[in-house]
Parts: sequence; C-alpha cells; structure tokens
Amino acid sequence: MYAAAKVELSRCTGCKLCILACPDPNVICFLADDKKVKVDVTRCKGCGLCVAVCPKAALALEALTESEPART
Amino acid sequence: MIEQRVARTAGEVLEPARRERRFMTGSEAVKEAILRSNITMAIAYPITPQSESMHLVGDLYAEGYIPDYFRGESEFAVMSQVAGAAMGGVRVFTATGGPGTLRAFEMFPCWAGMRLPIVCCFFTRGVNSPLSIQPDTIEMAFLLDTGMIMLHAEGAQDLYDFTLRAFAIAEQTDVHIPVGVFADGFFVTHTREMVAVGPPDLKLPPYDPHRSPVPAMDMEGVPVRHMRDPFVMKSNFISYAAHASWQQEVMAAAERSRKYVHQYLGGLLETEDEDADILIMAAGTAVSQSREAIQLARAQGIDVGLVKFKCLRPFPTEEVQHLARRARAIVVPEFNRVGWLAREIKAVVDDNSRVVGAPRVFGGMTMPSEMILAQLKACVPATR
Amino acid sequence: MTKQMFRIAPGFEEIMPQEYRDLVTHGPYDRNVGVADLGTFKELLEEHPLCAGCGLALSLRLFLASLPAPADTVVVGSTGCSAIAFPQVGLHNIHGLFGNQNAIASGLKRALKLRFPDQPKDVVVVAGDGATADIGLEMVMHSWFRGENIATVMLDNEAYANTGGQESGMSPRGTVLNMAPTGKKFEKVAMPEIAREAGCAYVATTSPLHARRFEKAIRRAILVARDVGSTYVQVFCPCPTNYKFRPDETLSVIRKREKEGVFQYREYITPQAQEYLAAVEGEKQ
Amino acid sequence: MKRSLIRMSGLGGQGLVTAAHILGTAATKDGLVSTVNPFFGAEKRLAPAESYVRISTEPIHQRGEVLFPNIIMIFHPHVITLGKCYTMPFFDGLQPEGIIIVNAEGELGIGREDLDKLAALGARLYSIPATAVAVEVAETELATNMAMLGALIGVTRIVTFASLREAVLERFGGAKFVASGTTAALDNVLAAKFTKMAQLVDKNMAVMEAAAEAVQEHSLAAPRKGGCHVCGRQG
Repeated sequence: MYAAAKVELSRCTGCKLCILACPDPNVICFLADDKKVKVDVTRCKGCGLCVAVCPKAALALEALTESEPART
Repeated sequence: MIEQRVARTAGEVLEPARRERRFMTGSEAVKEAILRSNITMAIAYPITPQSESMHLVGDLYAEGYIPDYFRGESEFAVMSQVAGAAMGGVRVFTATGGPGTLRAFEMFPCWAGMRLPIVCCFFTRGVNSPLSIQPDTIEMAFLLDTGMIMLHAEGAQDLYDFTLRAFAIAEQTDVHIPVGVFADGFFVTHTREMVAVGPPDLKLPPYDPHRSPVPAMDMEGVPVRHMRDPFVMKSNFISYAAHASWQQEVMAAAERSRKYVHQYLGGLLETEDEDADILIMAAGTAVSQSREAIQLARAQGIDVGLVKFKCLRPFPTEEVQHLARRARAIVVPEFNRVGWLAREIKAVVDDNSRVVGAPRVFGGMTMPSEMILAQLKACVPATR
Repeated sequence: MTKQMFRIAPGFEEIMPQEYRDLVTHGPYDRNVGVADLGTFKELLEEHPLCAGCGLALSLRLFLASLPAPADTVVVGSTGCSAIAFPQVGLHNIHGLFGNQNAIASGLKRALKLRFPDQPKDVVVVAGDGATADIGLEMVMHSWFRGENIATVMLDNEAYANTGGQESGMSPRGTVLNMAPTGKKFEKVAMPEIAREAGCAYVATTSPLHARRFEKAIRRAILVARDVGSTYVQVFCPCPTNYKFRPDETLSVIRKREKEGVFQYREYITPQAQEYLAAVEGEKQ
Repeated sequence: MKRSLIRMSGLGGQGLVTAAHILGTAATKDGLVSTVNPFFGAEKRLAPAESYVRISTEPIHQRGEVLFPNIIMIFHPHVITLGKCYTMPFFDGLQPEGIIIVNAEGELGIGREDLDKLAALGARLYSIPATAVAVEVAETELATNMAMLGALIGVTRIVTFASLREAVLERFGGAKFVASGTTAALDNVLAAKFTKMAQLVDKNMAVMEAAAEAVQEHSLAAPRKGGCHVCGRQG
C-alpha cells in the first residue's frame, strides 16, 4: 500500500511552498500557465511534507490504487 | 633553474642518448627522476626513511620545476590529495614508507579502482611494534593485492630509472592504474652510489587526461551518473555484476601492463646463469646481497644463478615457472619476517618443496652475503 | 563545460532515457536558475533512494538548485546518506572514502586551478556530520588552515544515519542513539566556531526551512571560496528515520528548534569576503 | 681486486655521515668504486651512529651494514667503554690483519682480553687525538671527523689528498647536500665560523694533514713485566 500527494487544484494558489519542501526531485512541478502545481505520483514517496506546509490545505495524501496511471 | 625542453617522445627521457654519472643517494635519485618527469603536483608528508626524497622534490618546487607542492596533514590525507589531483587530470607524485604506508592504506585499492595513474615511491621500513625505523619489506606483503603495479628497485640506479618509467607505464590508456616504486629504506635511500642520469634540460611529455580510460573529474565531459563506483550504492544484481566486472577490469589493466613493463624495464625480471643448479630468486636489496653471495659460492664450486624480480605486480608467473623447471633448489632471501616472495614463488612452481624461504632478516638487521652462502651450501647435498 | 558537450547526437534521441533528454532540454546548466525556479526546470538530482521526509535529501535538492555555476561545479562527497544520493546527480561527483573528502577536494581544486586558470571550477564538499566533524575533522580543518579554495557543506542530521542511527559528534547532548545507549555525554561539536578560528572566510549555519536564506548561504560560500578562501556552511537537516518522528514533521522539527533558540541562523564573513561579496552581489543587481 | 670495507662508529653529531660521504666521494674521484651509507636510529645527538664506506676497484653490490670490515674507525671513546656501537664488542667482525683507528688522548680503554683477541687477528691498532687536533688546527671540535679521515690517510693512503680536497669543496662548497635536519643545523654553525669557503676547505685540509702526521700505532703485545696474562709464564 503506497500513498502519494494529490493536489486539489481549486485550492492551489501556486505559492510553490510545497515545491520547496519536497525532499524528492522532480516530483512537484509548477504549471506556469495555470499558476498551479502538479504532483508526479510515481515519484512521490508520500512523506507528507508538502501537505504540512501548504497554507491553503490544497494537498493531501491519498492511497495509490492499482489503476493509478503508469509513469510516462 | 635550468630551462627544460619537453621531449618529443618519452623514450628520449627514459633512454637518453647520453647519461652523466654522479655519486648520489637513493633520495637524490628520486629528485633527479622527478626533475625529468614533468609532474604538475607533488604532495609530501614526513616519515623516515622517505623524508629526504620529498624534501628534495620540494626544492624542485621552490626552484620552479613543479607548479604545486605542499605538505599534507597525514599519509591518509596525502594519498587522498594526490587522488584528488589525479582525478583533476594532472600528473602527481608522492612517497611514503612503513607506518606511513599502513596509515594511508585505505586509499591504495581506491587508486586502482579509480583508475588513477599515480606514481608513489615506497621506502620500506619496519612497521610492527616494537618500533623500528630500519629496513624491512613487510609492507609489500600487505600491498600485493591492492591492484597497483609494484616495481622493486635494487639500488639508486633502478630507483631513478623505475620512477621515471613508472609514469610511462601507469599512463598507458589500457593500463591507467597506480604504480608503486619500492626501494628498501636506508639500504637504498641513504646509500650513496654512482647513478647515471639523463640530461636535466629534457622532461617527459605532459600527461594527457584525454587519453585516460575514465574521464577527469573536471566537468568538461558528460556529467550524468558520473561516478567511479557508479552502481555500488544500489542493491540489485546489475550493481553487483558491475562491481565485479570493474574489479576484473582493474586486474586486467594490470595484466595489460606486462607489455609495457617489457618495453620500459626490459622484462619483469632479470637473470644471470638461469640454467644453474640452484637459483636465488630475490627482489630489492636482497638481490645485491645475493650477488656477493654468488661470487663467494662460485669460488667454492657451487653452481648458482640469480633471478632478480623487477616487477612483482603483475607477477612474472610464467617466467618463474619456466626458470624453475630445471632448478634443483630455489633460495629466496628476504628482508622481512613473513617471506612473501617465497610464498608467491611457492604458489606458482611445480614441486614447491624446492623453494627455500631463507635466509630472512628483519628488525633492521643487515643480511650478510655469508648468510646466503650458508643457505646455498645447505642446498648442495640435496642437489647432488 | 559547455552544453554542447552532452547534447544528444541526432538520431539517438529515442534511445536516450527520458531523464537525460529532460536534462538536455530543460536542465539548469548554463541557465541562471535558483531555488525560486524549482518546479520549472529539470533538477540535477534524479530519483534518490533516501527516506521519505528526509531533511538531508531536501537540502541536497536546494543545494543543487543554489549552485552559481552548475556546469562547472564538481562535488566531492563522503560516505553517508548523501553518498547514496550522489550517483544520481548530474554533476561530476567524487566519492572518495569516509572522512577524506576535504583532502580529495584540496588536490582536485589545485589540479583544476592549474588546468583551467581562466575558468572558475567550483569544488564543493558535501558531506554529513560524521564525515565532517568526526572521522574527517583533521582533514577538514587542515584544508581550512591551508585556505584551500573549496566550500565545505555539512549536512547535519545529527547522527550516523546511513549505518543505523549512531551518535555523532553533532548529536545534541543527552540524545539516546545507538552507541550512546545512556545518552550523549557532550555538546554538539562547535563546528562554526572551529571553522572561523581555522581561517574560513565565510561561515554560515542554515536549514532547508527557509529556502531563500539557504540558497544565499550556499551561493556566498561557493563564490567566496572561488576567490577568497575556504568557506563552511552547516545545514541543520533532521532525520525522521533515526530521530523517530513522522516524515511530515521534518520542517516543524527545525521550526521548533528555531523557536527554542537552540538552532540559530548565523553568518560570519571576514572583511575581505565581505568586500568581495559586495562587489559580486552588487554586480548581479 | 682490492676492497676496503670501512666501519665508522661514533656518536650522533660527530660527523661520521659527513666523513663517510667525503671519503666515498674522494674514492670515486680517484677512479675507484665506492658506496656509502649511514645507519642510525631515531636520530639525535650523542646516540650511537655508524657509517659504512666500501671502496673497491670492482663493482660493489653488498649493501647495508659492513659486518666484516677491514678498517674500523672509532670516533668516540664511549663506543669502546660504554658499548655505544651496533656490534658487541666494537671490533666484532674485523677481518684478519684489519686496522683500527681510535679517537683518543692517552688510554684507549680497551681491555686486555680484547687486545689479545686483536693480536690473534693480526690487527693493527692506531690512535689519534682527533678532537684535540681539530681544536688546535681548526679551532673547532666540529672538525673531529676531518682529523679522523686524516688519520686514516696517514695509515692507509686509501685516497689522495687532492681528491679529498675536491670532495670537501663539493660537500661544503654550496652545492645542495642532502643532510638530515640536525646535520644541516651543524652546517650553519660551521658556515658562521668560516666566513670564506676557501678558508673552511683549507682548515679542513690542514686538520687532515696534521692528523695524518699525528696518528700513532699501539702495540698489542702484553706488557713484558706481567708475562702472559693467561698462564703467568714469563717471556
């Protein structure tokens, strides 16, 4: 059973604090056009540091399911 | 400072058209070799009986022959510093001996694994407690399996020639592993004898890091996953296989050095009367003592020949097997307690009961030729 | 290094791994990016095997994003958790042995200075607290005494984490760890003070909690090392695995220490380094 | 083939290493083959020290200590009286008809038993007040080693004075010489004493020549009056 961070896009303000708190590289990327972040769940180790620092509670840890899309 | 010209080929320096004979110590012979070696850096740390050689290399730096030189803080640090410099893509030199060798030991297998063509002189001395600063080759027993090429100088002339030639051997693309040039402390370092040296105004062509089989760590090459031990931090089959094959490659590099040892040293060993009844097989100062013993033995009608090891790693296995095939006895005099050379020879010859691991002298004593003679005499009844 | 060096030969794009292609197309070399740009470029660190919530891993990410000239930076590491991550870094990096990182860096920097006299090659040591304050202290200090032009970054997770959580010289007094079953008997080694006394031109303590401040310390340390002398940055980056807190608490542990006043952000700059920084930082603006 | 194997025994600081170096250099200048090596412990002044010089018309292979010398030079009475030496007794290994030269004023401090052993070997025993000659001629006891060399020449003519002069000039004449730290310090003392190099060379040569004249042979025979000390018989 693995967990990964998920973003609730409607709450994300694009402050990037999560990006600066993530211990793993290239997991959370910043979508410049939308001013939102995106999580690569296949790289996420589910530590929850991004969740802890998000001022808008836009991130949460969720269990990964079998049907999770494979990394591209 | 003498204006030096870079030789067109290494051979111009290694086999100069003319040589000048000068009365000098082994330490001075090292200085003369380094003067002609075109090194970029040398790093020093004091230990008897090595210190004089690196003092003199320091003088070369002060005179402007070497771009950088300093005293490190310990032998372990110095061996790490020369490794850093070699990884930076320059030709480096250092020297140590005895306890210094052991203090630095962890770096030696790393040098080989990192494929660094470092040349290091080892001036052997006792290492065990109780303390001794006197000659003893026991440290060589420990270094036999570090992956480095090991050359053993008999006297100051060898020390001069081997040190210079070590650079030529170490830096071959298909070799590119460290070379240790060994000489017995005091017996060679502090002994003054005639040494024929090449012209001082000619130096080796510079080291070319682009001919290295592993890139220099200078961020001038592709950086991705660029580590000398790239896979060992993974726990999977491919990482173990990579590590194992890397070790084999280091061993293979040493094997490939044989042809260069032949080219530059004229072979891994030297012989005199190799068809004799009894053969003395020796390395370093033990060879010199044996030469005298052989003269005494011949005067007494004993048929004895000499095999001098110049190169111990790679080991001249086939040569020794060939030479041993007819000998009735093989006497191996050594300046250490453990008899590592006798062990090496016993491991490769047929019927190794013929190998006599004696005499052995250690603890700073000298080995009188008469002691070797007595051993030769003891072999005679068995051979008749 | 020029980017040309690692460009993919035409026709070979397909067979190169995606990570490599990403590095070529939007990596940080020869681009003026920093921690503020994280999330918008391909980072130098690829997937690493460090624990979830690892403060050291976070510091490494920030460190790599802080480099003033990644295309000309060589990192010398040492045994420890950081060494496990370094094989995945897109820089030349050396893992020598445990504790000899500053000695290797000294030789390397001198060699690169001689080979590239007109091109700054930044040699940065990144090692843990065990490698820096314990087993390698002699070589760390001597590189400072000699004033080697290298930056030393200690990733202080206050324990030997890679070997299973043993006490290090940087563990706080009283901490119960392996090999300190009744608690550590002495204070954290005063490394910043040692660095200052040993002649470092720039000394800073920082943490990944404040990324911009972290970046400034790393950049300053590397720039000062280029032209003035040895520099030292101590990064407090707690270890959830061995200090047994939840992985999402790593940053709050730092914040707590900060509030208690136990951990302080400090910066010591010699007048010469100050002058140098004023010049280069002024230039930038 | 003529071969001389010389063992110099003395105390650290007396200049044995330098003496051996000068002697070996002079021999090579005379067209002979020579090797020279010192032997000492963790070096300090007044500890036992030895130097070995091998001189031959043929190549020399043997290295290290000279165990079977035909010439032994004793630089300090303590070698004999306190056993400050690498062999026991000090003349151990001396070849038949070998030569011993001792730096001494008056009594040599060699016991009757040892004298008899030397007599049995057919040895020749000489003494030279080397330190006194050095002080008198060069006004420094640091020239004791030169006096010892002079005595050796006086007894053996093993090398020529001309070659010795060249060797001394080379050794002190500014050419870089590899010396241990302590020896280098003594060199500085010497340099201060002799402002002009030529003066230093001249003084050294004068010491050698004076010592060559002053060296005296000692009889190894037992005193007549006491008769044979073993059986007590007279005559």
